[in-house]
Amino acid sequence: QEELRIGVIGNMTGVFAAFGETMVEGVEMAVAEADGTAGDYDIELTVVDDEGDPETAITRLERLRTEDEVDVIIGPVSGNIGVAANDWAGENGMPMVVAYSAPEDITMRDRNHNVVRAGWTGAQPMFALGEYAAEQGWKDIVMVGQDYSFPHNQIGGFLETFCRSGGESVERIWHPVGSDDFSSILATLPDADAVMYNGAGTDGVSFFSQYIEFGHGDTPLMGGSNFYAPGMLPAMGEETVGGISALQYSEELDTPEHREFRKTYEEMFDRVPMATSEHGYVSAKMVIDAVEAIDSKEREPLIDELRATEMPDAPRGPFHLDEYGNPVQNIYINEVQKVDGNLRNVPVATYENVSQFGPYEPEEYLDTEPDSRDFPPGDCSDEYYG
Amino acid sequence: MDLSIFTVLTLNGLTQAGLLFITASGLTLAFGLMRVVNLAHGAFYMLGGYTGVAAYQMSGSLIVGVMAGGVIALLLGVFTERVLLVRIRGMELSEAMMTIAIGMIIADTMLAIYGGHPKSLEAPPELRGAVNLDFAMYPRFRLLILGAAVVLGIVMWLILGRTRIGAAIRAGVDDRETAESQGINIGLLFTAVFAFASFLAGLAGVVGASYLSLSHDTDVRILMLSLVVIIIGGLGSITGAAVGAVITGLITSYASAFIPQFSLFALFLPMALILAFRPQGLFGREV
Amino acid sequence: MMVLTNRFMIYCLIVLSFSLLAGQLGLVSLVQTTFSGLAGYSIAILGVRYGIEFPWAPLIALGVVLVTSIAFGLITLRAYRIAFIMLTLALGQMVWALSFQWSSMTQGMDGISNIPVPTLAGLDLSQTREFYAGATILVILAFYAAWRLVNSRYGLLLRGIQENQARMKAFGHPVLRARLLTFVLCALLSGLGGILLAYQVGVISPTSLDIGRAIWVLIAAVVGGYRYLSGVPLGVLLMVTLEAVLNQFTDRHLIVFGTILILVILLMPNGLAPWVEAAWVKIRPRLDWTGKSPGNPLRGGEK
Amino acid sequence: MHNDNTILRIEALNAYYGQAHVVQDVSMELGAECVALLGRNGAGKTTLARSLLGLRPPQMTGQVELEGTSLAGLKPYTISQLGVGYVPQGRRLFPSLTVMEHLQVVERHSTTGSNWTIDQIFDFFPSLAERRKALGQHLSGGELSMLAIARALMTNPRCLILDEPTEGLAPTIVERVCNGLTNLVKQGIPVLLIEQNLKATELAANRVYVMNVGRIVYEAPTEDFLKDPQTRDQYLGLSGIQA
Amino acid sequence: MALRPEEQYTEGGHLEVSGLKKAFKSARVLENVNFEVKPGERHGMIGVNGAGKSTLFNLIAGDLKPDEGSVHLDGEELTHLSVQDRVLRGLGRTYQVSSLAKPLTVGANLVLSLGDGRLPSMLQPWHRALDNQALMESAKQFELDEWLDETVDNLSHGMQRQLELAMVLHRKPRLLLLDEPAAGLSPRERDRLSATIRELPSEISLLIIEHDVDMVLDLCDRITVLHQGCILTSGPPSVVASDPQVRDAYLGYADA
Ligand SMILES: Nc1ncnc2c1ncn2[C@@H]1O[C@H](COP(=O)(O)OP(=O)(O)OP(=O)(O)O)[C@@H](O)[C@H]1O
Ligand SMILES: Nc1ncnc2c1ncn2[C@@H]1O[C@H](COP(=O)(O)OP(=O)(O)OP(=O)(O)O)[C@@H](O)[C@H]1O
Ligand SMILES: [Mg+2]
Ligand SMILES: [Mg+2]
Repeated sequence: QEELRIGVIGNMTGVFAAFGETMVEGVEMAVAEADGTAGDYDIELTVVDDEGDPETAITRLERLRTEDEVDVIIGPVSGNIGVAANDWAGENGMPMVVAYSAPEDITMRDRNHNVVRAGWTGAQPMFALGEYAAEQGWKDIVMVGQDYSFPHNQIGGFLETFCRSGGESVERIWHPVGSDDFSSILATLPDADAVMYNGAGTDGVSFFSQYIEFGHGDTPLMGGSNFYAPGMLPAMGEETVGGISALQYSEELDTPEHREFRKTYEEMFDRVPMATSEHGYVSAKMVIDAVEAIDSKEREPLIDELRATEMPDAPRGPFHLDEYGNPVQNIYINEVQKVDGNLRNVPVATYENVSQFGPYEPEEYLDTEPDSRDFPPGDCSDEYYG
Repeated sequence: MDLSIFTVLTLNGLTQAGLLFITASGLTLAFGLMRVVNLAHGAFYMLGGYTGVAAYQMSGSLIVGVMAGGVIALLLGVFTERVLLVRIRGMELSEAMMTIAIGMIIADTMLAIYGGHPKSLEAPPELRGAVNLDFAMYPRFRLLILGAAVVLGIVMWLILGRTRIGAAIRAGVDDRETAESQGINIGLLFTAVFAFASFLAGLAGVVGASYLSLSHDTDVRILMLSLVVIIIGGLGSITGAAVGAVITGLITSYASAFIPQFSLFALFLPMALILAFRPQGLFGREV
Repeated sequence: MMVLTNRFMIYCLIVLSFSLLAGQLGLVSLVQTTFSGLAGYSIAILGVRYGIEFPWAPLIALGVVLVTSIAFGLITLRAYRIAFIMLTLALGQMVWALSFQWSSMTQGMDGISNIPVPTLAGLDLSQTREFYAGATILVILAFYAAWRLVNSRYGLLLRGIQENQARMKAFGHPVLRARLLTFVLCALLSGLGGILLAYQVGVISPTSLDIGRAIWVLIAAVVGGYRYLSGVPLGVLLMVTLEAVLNQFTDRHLIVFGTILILVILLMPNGLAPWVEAAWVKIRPRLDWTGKSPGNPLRGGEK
Repeated sequence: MHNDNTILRIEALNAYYGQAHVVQDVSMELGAECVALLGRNGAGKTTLARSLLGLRPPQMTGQVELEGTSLAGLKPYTISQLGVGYVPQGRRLFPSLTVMEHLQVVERHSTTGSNWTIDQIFDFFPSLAERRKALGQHLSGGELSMLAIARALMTNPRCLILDEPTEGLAPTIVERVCNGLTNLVKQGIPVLLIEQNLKATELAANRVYVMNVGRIVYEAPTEDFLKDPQTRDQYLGLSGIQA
Repeated sequence: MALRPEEQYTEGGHLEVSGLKKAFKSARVLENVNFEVKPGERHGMIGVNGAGKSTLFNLIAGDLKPDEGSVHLDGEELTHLSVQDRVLRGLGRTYQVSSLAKPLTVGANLVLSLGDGRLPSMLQPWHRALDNQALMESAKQFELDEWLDETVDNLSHGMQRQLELAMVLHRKPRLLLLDEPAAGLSPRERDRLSATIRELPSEISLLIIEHDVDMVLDLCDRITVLHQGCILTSGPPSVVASDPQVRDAYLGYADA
């Protein structure tokens, strides 16, 4: 019997190790559910670590292509690797399902026919959060964020809907990734109806503990999509309860598909799934389904079949790919709550069928300049929103 | 600009300087006095931090936590010096590599035990919260760190400046063989210095965890910051470490308030400038 | 395999530039990878942003490295030993901070990908095989030149400066000029490596300028034996192999790597080179072409 | 010639650098006296002295005893603490310590050895007193020599080994040093003086050993040695020069 | 000097030192020193320890800059030139404390002493430079030619001192400054040194600091006594040796 060789790439060292590892677990779970076969093919997984470094990533991808001769790639998780991998795939036509990496241009300005996405763009969940924040009656918001493209993209999405739903202004304060002392920022923090920390990881945890320390605890604190990640919550402590963020997934999602997914996952890997777990699972399922449907692993038909993916029964809820190859899906507003003594993200609102272009038509969206440090404007009365 | 904000920024700089001083003074001891380029110093900080936080959570006593952090780093420091570094004494690059390797092992072990997730120390209730300083509320624990740093600085300055120990260490660095032939047990002295330096790193890790969370790359971050401090101040000089810490603390504080997106650059630029004109740092001796 | 071989050869160039400075002049430079990164960024920005390609892009990139290295060389001219290490650390970190934060030019953390691959007289260098051939020739030339240099009177002067530069001045040697020239030459060597690297992987990001990369080079050089030319390939070989192998067998590869490193340092304090060379001399006692200095001819004047 | 006054005993000492047998079968006994060790450059004098102190002779065999305590295999600092004072060749001072710190750092009180204090040292070498705050690297050649001697004295040793201590000293100071050594001997402290300066030998030493290519080839009381131009000529090459 | 064969000197250099002053922080080491070394002269310099002799050498050779005063060689002012430039104008000196490249071999050190102000060749293997005749003669004179492959560190102290001498002598400097060359040499080597110095050609002027008074008295045409930073007296050996001030301040036993 012939083999379907799948290369999986993700960050498995350092702080993002949890992201890479859970994505791989998701992939493994999907393969196990399919009994290790896709149609007539035996599935063979080759997992490599990109170590969070684009150069390493490309070197390893090149080895996957030339030495392991894989048919399709699943991954990566981090943004900068996604961009590099997308360019790489564009050059050699390798079919690729981007699992969690979120730079929007992978499925927008730099899209490649052979690259589709099972995850999201940075702005996508924030379209929903912007609307939600305005609905809470918050007018003026202060955002503190890590200064690179993913947070730029996130606040960009937020602004698009926030300003159009009654918000008044968002003041942005950027800091370099890897800052640990936020006391100066917190000491000069302007008054606001709500604060958003647009970042994650260590910086996020430090920000949070100093935010409390400086006595800002009474102002609501929203987070970027990875800020209240389940892995971080224990380190941040009980004060996170009530924190708001938005994502296309929640570990407390109460649907039959998700309950089933979570149960199986917990049995296999003895931990609560994360968004990356689900995205890895879905990516692999997309590949397996496509191969089964066309009963071949030939590149072109496989790519066409991948692009046509529709998954009404995905654990995260129903989704289909738009013509640019990115899912159109539910976005959940999650609130940190204590569930059975554990801090969890519980969905408190659902926005259905959100696309990567938010309130825009694709052409319209692609006409505007890409999000940056100070675009779109932070003042909602700007004519841009007119 | 509002004067009270300026005061708070300055205070931030100073409290950050306090932590930096505790960390960097250990590094400057090992680095400047023994000429050991201890690049595992950041990892000792991290080890002390994780251990201390765990001990504190188990025992509920901050003192126990701080001591646990300091002592575990001290033990590892003694091991490093006695067992590994002695064999390659004087080969500066090999010593540096050795400490890098030790740092890697520690950091990876921490990652294996505590996962990639950040951890931080929640100060005991009586030390938590802010003090009202009239013009602003200021976290109590940070003021405490500043006080501790000042006391530590004075004690170290007295010990090194006023006793034979400092001179004996320098003699050993200048010419170890001759120092031994004059009856000074340099090996013991070096181990003691290294142990003390490691102890400081571990201790700083625990107190630092109160507002800077610990994570997989804490070692590198702290190491870089401490290096900046002692380079600006001059290797081996306690006064230099104090001045360097204040400069670094203030720069970080002002820069992250006023030019946050160039704060890193703002940190390294003065360091390069100072070095270009005074290669030995502000208070360093010629090396 | 060829992917790894290319990587091996490219890093040989960068580590060679480090080892020449450290072994001959006694200057431990943490800024060598900055030069290779700078060259890589130059090519990427020229190619992606301005559409300038081969052969102009690499030439301009070398020009950038040349100018930067002269500036850095002058800034560091008065620093020695630890002060020099620290100064190069500071300079390297400054460039890194720029690459990281000047995102309008460098695209920040995301880095620049899609670096246009050169074609040369009908040869498509994007093909691993052609690239391999070109790189091999360059690396061999570089090592031959380094070998001549180390054995020359110029090389001896560098070792003299390392030991006692005041004395070399008192013998009428232009010490500072020699030091600056060597620094610039080594920077260009590293820049060359950076150009090859950028072409080979097609992406460049701030990680290529960060302290981790500088330390990688430092480790490779010391483990191989930075006082020996043969130490360069030995060190890089060990590093590249370990990277490729450890990754596949363990999650905790830093623990294993660190342990191996400690063992190498303890068992072979001067690196692999003297050890391997001793074995080699046993096999080929006639390698010694000077006919008089016992031991290794490459070191010259040193024991 | 064993006698009960022996304080430092060296027996069948050999030292090698790799293949080179630099000290060959040297035996000596020192009572309370000053013994000079002479010999050409490269004869092995320094190597012998270093062996006694336990300093890095790659391989050595033989016995060294200080008042019956064996010193073989001990660490240099232990040997020093047991009471062997040492002035190394080339002075080997600490460039970053001041004159005062040099003395403080090694200061040790002993009941059996001499009892120098810093004040006495400064009386003995007034020029050091003037320079007490100067760093080692800023001293003149002669001041370095004085400080090296002073440093050894401050350890208040039970016996003293000096390797060319008068190198670079002005004649008046050489005289002073030699008188100092004679005084030490009177206090019962044996002195092993390695010298090139025959005048100093004449002033300070009771007995003379001559070393040649690693071996002791001559031993005699100083007066006999001075009256024996043939030996001097043979081993030291002194033809024509008046001591 | 050997480096510019086209320039043939018939006489040694003429050194004039006038009004030199030097202080370290507050300590005044040299106060208004004036003296000269005439072409071809053998000039001795003695004085108690710390009198300022080596400091004077450092000022002449350019290792230190004077606070006041000037140094001329053959009428050319050297005061503002670097060490290197002075060496290239024919100054040669040895140091009181050995400063060789210790981990290198004797041969390598000898080659390194061949500096000529230009960058050395990047192509010529360094050991080829050992074929230099003047260099090898100078090495032979001190029996160093058998030790070419030995590391300097492994030489005894006295042998290192002689290597220092060999390294400056072969350059045939116009003015040779020797700082206590006999220190650490055994009597036989001292003899040999005296002979070597005596045989120096008259194209080399000599200024020598030495505490071995017999040797200085024997070798020099003229002796200057430095005391507390000032010149106490200067004159022919016989006059200086019998000067009561000098005997008091310096000679001690050596006046016998
Ligand atoms: N580290 C070493 N390795 C190899 N050989 C050495 C070493 N040190 C000294 N030697 C050799 O040992 C011999 C004796 O050296 P030593 O220094 O003991 O002589 P010395 O009698 O003290 O001479 P000097 O009067 O010049 O000081 C010399 O031939 C010297 O070259
Ligand atoms: N760099 C310096 N800083 C401060 N003081 C110095 C420095 N160099 C020399 N001195 C002092 O200046 C004085 C003269 O020193 P110098 O070396 O010239 O003496 P010297 O005549 O050569 O003596 P010796 O015969 O002992 O070698 C000494 O007291 C010395 O300590
Ligand atoms: Mg000797
Ligand atoms: Mg002198």
